[in-house]
Amino acid sequence: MNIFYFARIRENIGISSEEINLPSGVKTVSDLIRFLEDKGDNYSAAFAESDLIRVAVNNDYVGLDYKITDKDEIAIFPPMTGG
Amino acid sequence: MNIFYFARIRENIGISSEEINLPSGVKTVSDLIRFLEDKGDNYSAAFAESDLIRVAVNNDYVGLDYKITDKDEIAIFPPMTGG
Amino acid sequence: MRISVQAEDFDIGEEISKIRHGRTDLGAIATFTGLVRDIHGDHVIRKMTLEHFPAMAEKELLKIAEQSMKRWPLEDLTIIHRYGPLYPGDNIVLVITTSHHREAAFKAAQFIMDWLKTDAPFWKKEETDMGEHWVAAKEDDTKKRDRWT
Amino acid sequence: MRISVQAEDFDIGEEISKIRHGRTDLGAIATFTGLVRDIHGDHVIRKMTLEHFPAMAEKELLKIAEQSMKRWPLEDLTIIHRYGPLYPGDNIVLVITTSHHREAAFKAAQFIMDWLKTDAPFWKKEETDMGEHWVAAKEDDTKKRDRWT
Repeated sequence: MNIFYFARIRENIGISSEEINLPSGVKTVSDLIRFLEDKGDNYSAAFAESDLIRVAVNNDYVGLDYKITDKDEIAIFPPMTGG
Repeated sequence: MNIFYFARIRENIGISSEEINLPSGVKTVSDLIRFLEDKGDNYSAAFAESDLIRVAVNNDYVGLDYKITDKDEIAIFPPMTGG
Repeated sequence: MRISVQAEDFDIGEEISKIRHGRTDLGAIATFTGLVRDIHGDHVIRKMTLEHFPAMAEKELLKIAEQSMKRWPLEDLTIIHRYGPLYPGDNIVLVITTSHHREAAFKAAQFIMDWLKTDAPFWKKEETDMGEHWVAAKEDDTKKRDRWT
Repeated sequence: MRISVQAEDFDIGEEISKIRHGRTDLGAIATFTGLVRDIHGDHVIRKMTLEHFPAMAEKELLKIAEQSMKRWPLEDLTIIHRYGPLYPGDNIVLVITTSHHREAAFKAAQFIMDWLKTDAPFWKKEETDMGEHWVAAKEDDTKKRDRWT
């Protein structure tokens, strides 16, 4: 599964994308974030405040309880500040 | 006293301005309009619907009960359609 | 502040350039342009003549401008209103408002337009395929203006 | 409809000319331009970098555009959003709405701006006299968006 990071979250983690194998216990977006948090301090810093995380799956915004599969493309980023 | 007419009212009356001597009984804007109405059919047609008359005295919008003097400059016109 | 009552056309891009010229503190610019339409209700419009009251027109635009500056934190504004003979597609009126914040710029431009419709001493005469007539004031426009009071 | 996500600057006057080109049926054109300000709160801004999510940005602008076309009787609209390094006074975003009626043009432009603030996948980073930081999303912007729902 490909994961893309943007803005503050990209900077916290230190990379803009990575490929991971989805562990069998990870069913939803929030499972995935909990899994990523264990990968290191850079990840846990990036995801420290759940209010400040937004997620898109296959280029559509989704909620934290959205169900994901190994074929999905995930993007994780802070709240948007466009306009 | 100078009176200026605009738009539909100017066309109904047939002139864009005139000078009159203010008769002694004419104290307010509505007195003046009643006085003008008697000058002819063109005037009474111009002032037939009181809803469709607006007045300015010395370049300020005023109501029909506004008190006028012989020194005032009067403008009479239909509701504005600017913008 | 730039207020103009004029027969000549205006260039919207140029007017925006003028108002933002050399400034780096503006966050928001809202504009509104009113144009002559080729259709009004059932009528095909060939020409629109705007009559105005010269002694009052600029003064009333200035009054509306000053009121909007009092109500919202605007940095600057432009109001240009044309008069004379106009044709479908022509510019009639331009309002530009600038502010640090988008809300103020939007609201003030809308406020100014609502007041121009009912309080600026201009009158529109349309020449249509069915003859010519003075455009009637809309009660709805008075209501729109009165929401602000 | 013209939707563009681009690094290059845009010319507001030219964009207005494009949208009204050859048309005589438009009564109202509203525009909004968002600019980089030199001051934000207590900070002096030297530079603003706009990061965006390329795969989603244009798609989301199109979604917002289509929603506004459904809600109001618009004739046409333009949304241009820039990304990359920008400096005080630079254009960030342009919205143009055209309609037969002023109310629709104003409301739709405001609606689009409110949605862009919270739903377009762009992120602003400011370089200030006190260092650099990501601009925080405002709760107030979410409220402004939610008035429309």
